[in-house]
Amino acid sequence: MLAMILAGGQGTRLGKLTRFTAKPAVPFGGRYRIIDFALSNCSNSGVNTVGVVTQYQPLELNAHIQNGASWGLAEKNAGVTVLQPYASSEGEKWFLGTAHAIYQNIAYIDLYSPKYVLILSGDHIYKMDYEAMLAYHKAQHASLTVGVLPVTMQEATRFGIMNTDETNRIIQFEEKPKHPKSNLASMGIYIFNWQTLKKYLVDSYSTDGRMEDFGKDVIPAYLSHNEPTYAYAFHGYWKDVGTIQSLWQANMEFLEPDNPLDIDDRSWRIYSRNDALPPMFVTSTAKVHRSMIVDGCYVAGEVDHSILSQNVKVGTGSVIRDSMIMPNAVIGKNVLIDHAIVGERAVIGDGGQVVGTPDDIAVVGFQEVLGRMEEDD
Amino acid sequence: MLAMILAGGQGTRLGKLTRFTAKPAVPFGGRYRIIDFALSNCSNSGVNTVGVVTQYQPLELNAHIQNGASWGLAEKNAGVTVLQPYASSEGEKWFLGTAHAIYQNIAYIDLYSPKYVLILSGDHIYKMDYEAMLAYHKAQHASLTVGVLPVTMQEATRFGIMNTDETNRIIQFEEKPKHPKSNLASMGIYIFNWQTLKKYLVDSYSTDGRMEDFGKDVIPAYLSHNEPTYAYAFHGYWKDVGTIQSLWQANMEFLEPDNPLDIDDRSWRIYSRNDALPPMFVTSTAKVHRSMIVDGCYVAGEVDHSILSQNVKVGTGSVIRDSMIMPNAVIGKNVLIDHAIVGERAVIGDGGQVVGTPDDIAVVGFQEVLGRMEEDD
Amino acid sequence: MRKQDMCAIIDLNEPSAALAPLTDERPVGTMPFAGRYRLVDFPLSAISNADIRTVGIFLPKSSRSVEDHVRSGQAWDLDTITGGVFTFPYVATRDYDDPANVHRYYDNYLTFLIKSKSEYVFITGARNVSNIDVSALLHFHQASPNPITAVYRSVPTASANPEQEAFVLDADNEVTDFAASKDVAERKSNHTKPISMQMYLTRTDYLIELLSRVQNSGKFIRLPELIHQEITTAQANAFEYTGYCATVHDIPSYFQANMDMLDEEKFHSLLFSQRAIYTKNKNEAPTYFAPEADVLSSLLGTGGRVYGKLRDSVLFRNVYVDHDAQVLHSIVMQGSRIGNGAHVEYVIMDKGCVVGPDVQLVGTAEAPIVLKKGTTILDQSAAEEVLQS
Amino acid sequence: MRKQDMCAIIDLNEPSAALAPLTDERPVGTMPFAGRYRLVDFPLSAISNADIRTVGIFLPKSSRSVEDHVRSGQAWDLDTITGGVFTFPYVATRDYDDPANVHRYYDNYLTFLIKSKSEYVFITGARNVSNIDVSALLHFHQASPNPITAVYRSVPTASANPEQEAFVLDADNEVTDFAASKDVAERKSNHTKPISMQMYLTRTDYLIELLSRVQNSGKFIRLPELIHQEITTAQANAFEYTGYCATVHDIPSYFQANMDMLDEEKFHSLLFSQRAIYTKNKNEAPTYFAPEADVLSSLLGTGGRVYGKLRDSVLFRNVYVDHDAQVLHSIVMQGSRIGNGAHVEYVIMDKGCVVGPDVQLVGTAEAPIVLKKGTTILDQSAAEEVLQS
Repeated sequence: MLAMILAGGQGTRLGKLTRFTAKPAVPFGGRYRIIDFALSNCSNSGVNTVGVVTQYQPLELNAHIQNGASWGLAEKNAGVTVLQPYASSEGEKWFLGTAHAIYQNIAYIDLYSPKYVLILSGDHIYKMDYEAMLAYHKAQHASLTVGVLPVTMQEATRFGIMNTDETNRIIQFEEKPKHPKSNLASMGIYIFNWQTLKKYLVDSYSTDGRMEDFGKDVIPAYLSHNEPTYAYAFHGYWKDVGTIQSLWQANMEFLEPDNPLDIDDRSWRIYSRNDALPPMFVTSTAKVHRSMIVDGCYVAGEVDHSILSQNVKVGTGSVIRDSMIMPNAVIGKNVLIDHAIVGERAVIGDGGQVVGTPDDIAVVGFQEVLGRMEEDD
Repeated sequence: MLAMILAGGQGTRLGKLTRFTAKPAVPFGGRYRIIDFALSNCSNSGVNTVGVVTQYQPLELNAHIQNGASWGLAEKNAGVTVLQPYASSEGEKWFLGTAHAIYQNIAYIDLYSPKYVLILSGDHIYKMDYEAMLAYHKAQHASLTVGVLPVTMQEATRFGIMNTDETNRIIQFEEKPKHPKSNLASMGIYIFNWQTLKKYLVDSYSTDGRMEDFGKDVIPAYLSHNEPTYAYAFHGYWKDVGTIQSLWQANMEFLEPDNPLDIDDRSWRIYSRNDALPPMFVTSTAKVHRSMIVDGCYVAGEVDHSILSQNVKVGTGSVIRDSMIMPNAVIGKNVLIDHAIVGERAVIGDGGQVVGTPDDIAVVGFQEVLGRMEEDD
Repeated sequence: MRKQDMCAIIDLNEPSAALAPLTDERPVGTMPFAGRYRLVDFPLSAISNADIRTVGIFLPKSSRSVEDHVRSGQAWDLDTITGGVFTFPYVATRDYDDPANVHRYYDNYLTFLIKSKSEYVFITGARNVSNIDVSALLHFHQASPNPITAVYRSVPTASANPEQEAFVLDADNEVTDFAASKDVAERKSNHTKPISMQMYLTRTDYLIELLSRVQNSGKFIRLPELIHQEITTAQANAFEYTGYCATVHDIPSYFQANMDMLDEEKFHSLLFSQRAIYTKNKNEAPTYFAPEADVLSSLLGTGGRVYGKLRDSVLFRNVYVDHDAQVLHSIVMQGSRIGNGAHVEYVIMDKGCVVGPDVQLVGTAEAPIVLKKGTTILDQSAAEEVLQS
Repeated sequence: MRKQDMCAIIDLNEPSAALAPLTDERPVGTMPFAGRYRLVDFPLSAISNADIRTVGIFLPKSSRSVEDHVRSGQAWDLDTITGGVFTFPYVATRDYDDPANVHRYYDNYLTFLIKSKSEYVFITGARNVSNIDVSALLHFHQASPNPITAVYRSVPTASANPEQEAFVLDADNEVTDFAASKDVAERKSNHTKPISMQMYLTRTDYLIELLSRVQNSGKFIRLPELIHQEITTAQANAFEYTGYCATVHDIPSYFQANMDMLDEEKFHSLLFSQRAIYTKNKNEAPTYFAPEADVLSSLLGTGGRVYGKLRDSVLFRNVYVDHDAQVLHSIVMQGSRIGNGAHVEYVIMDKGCVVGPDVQLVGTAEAPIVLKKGTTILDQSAAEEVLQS
């Protein structure tokens, strides 16, 4: 099985955090970037060949992924390949939608002649065994298996909902139904039999070219053609971090000692590419509670119920509360940061204030500089 | 110094050989691909950070380059990055010309804050010490140094010609002059002071946006603004392999034992990414003369004045003469190949004939299949 | 990366005296083979092809060539984040008089096995050159009753080496004992004897239990002998390997194994099967065949230059064969040179040897002449000296 | 990759007896340091930061921790196509009674130096923890008259260890001899003594010539002594290193070097300079500070969980400090656990130690209590036993 991670979106709902980087490269949980979860799941599931499809600000994502060795994915005849737009003798190949992005990369997939293709999104936080899902796909003799999450009926109105029969076969797909008939929300995770999917895509693009999106176009086509399409229910922690609010929420949940994600579980590690940094230094003026801190940090202020990512500096007299600070941010002295996300390499000058509320998280963007440091620093 | 290799062109003049691959990924000399020369020159010159700009059929080029380790270019805070088109919050970034491709990748270059940027082409066969050229650039206090090759006055009419004063300062640039005033042909190799070049590009794209091409736009602008622009003469073997004829010619020259490229010189190695293959097998029915053969080959026929690349099979009774056979090609029995280039993974069935002339080289394309093998094979 | 079902142990402490002088500075495991490889490439590739990513290498006395060749194990995909190559230094036998060293001997194995978190362990040496499908061996083992599976090949009685270790098989085709092949009955069905390949597969927890037991007893028994003992006290499953195999134990067997590779069928069986053989890669230029080159029935590495005549020979990387030189039935290792008009026949030239112009050096198939690493023979009188010694 | 101007030799055969039991299974070079590093990271990083890509490591008796840590050298960019880490196995002194082993001792060095194709060679150990600029050292050497440059630091006479090796400098500030620091005159200008850092730089061809000469004489003199002899017969340039440096030679000096890292100035000088310190990377989760955590003036590695009180301590990866536990003035290595209500003060806990609930373990700054690897102390009576022994 080969995996394609759709990491393409600009993620405009993440605002200033994705002005200079793709959403999957956004930092999470102090030591990770969002795409680490999908890549680590692949590695732990024995999925050794992964194409990462992206077309928005790919520099940081490329630098992060490199050859995939950090996730154990740099083997011969396998590996991680970042797939960007390119030109061919038939013209320029831009990606217009999730399914179209797969169509444009048929040549890449065919290099490995996979029997199954796993389609993933690059912006979900979860741990999932794709090998078990494949076993289910095979057992059902499915043409397509869709990963679904049981949600409450109330939440179901905000998702794409799969209505199934008693064998878990999907009989209807409704996008954000007002009156949901089921609580099985699509996770945007698909296993396709590759030859069948390829045929649908090639046929479509040699005729009307309408197969742009999996949810809108491909699943309805599969259902109307009676392709055996099954739902595979996932029971576990799963979070889409596509908005500032949900990204902050997921980070706060990550802080909980009994978080079901269980990041310390060594049998299903989340890998990442990290630099080797000095240990964290907690000075004689610091206070740290209910928080997670990683290497390279220097803490002389108070940190309460917050996450500090690599190489974050917090000056004396500063208070950081209910916040997530991304790598290489510098927080001066006597700063107040409350209900906020501070972007990579941001600088908050002495005495600065970044204060949000639980419903309106304050954001400081990538490399944004607020105020200035005192002379003596 | 950071290098940018412009590997973008489709190389339509290479016809069937580049239908599915970028020109710099075209095989050369049995064990190399064209871009190996520029990458190895960088490595041997101590240029550790290399951006490879490409937008045409990048799969094979990406698979070849990987993380640059094959050329010793995979160090921390350095390395090889393949740069393809991408979208940013300002819109989609396609590359419209050599200078425009650099403009579109300013963010990448600025990551490394280089003082100098070396611009290279990915389709030249040569060995050159860029460190020596940089020393010259510094000694002249140049803003731009252009690598030039002294050619005959007759050839000069086919090149971009640099007219210089007695200090080697370039005072005029003429594209393919009918009556050349100098014999210094531009090699498409430039060393720029990065901040100056960046200013020219940014200024241009914030106004008229005309700085698309180095030869057509940037050099004339530098000359008209009196930027100190110098010619650096290269003395050695140099070949542009942009046409079928010149690619064949360069391969035939490569066969000469006294070829000035001196591929065996261990102090300036040309590196490549190779698979570990079994040794070449020359059977009891083979004849091999004036030829170069590499690992993985199986030769049961006659090979005269030809190059066999990795994993080429030649059946009994076949004759290969004055030809270049690319990797993984299979030549059946009793085949005649004369004055030809046979593309990667091509198959020439038993009894087939591929015959060109010195002025009209026959070409079999990538994965092209001519005829068929006899049953007993 | 996959979950780690198996790990492997390669023991490079194999008898090498009969291969001198080729083994003066290397173990059998790093002997060059077939123009391109080292013997240890074969177990390493078999391991890699079975998706094993954790390998323990027990180093022999001269370990530098092993470290130089294997390094991080990248060529075999062994440099991953959860696996890796673990090397264990050589300890001289006399040092096992010291109980602390005996304790450490077992500790080395135990630490490795426990850290591997594997369910099964494959144990092999390097001198049985083969291309074994370790995944198939695992499936066979899982379907078989005994805790250990041992690997053999069927060798026609006529060609079996009488001293080589063979299996004593019972009616159920299970191994009950070992003996020299001459003392083992021929199998009437096909007139062969089951020759041991000194490869074993067992559960990791079983081996841990076994090693801990001996460690606690304070006795010193090396792992291969320990497995022997276990098999003879109980019994083992016998897995038959049917592909090409050569046991390199002396100069003639080494010479013959290389010459075997000039047989297309054996060459393809060993080197061009579904399971590729990986080795450390080198950047070399193509090999140049001059107008006057005359090459038949030979294997050649890259980076060579051939102006003379080659017949039935195996040449490694960067070999230079000058004008009018003849190289017949010979093995010529990396960086060697054969001068103008020289005649070399039934000769094994180790790395970096030089045979000067017009020198005649003729051995026999049974007793090839062996030139040790770096030998330079500039004229015929020097050649005679070598032949005398 | 650049052209190779320099290579380096790291000799990990350094005195370790005074550091027992921390050095029972590792050399000084792989002692954990500052919550994150091994001592050998400092010479390896200095080498890497000077663009050196070819390093020879002479292994000590217990070499497994070195191999596990250094591996292919990737963390220090030493796994390139033209460079690499070359390890040379330990040979016991008694084995040098055998002339063949003596010959091989020199051959190891010579082979490495010749293969390196370098112009200069930097020679160092690992016990002098520092962040030296080897490029600056090279420039100094190139501008100096003598064939060898030796590195020293100026230590105030009051704090100099009287037994430590110091330079005897002449009027031109050149080294003419070595002596114990107590026997070397104080430099009046700044009341310091020039303490040797046992680092040297010389031309590669000079060293090759030197080693070949001794090899041919048949005598056995180890490289460090050989360089000493050379310097005392002629003289050497003296290069002063002015950054942070600690010599780890016994338990108190090891303890103090770690405590030094709680001084912000020393921490930044050593670990946050322009020249980064690289080490093998590990994937660990962030360290969790519980609501009741109370942490001041401490260094912590990742993957830890802190529910108790920490003061003036250095914690490595994956350390668990339970509720109401107190850890004061202590070094706690990877994977150790301190139970509920335990009180640990002036203690060095090696890897994987456990101190049980309510156990009191209090040493002194001059004589910290050392728990060897894997020690488990479940109750106070067990603690008393440890204190007695």
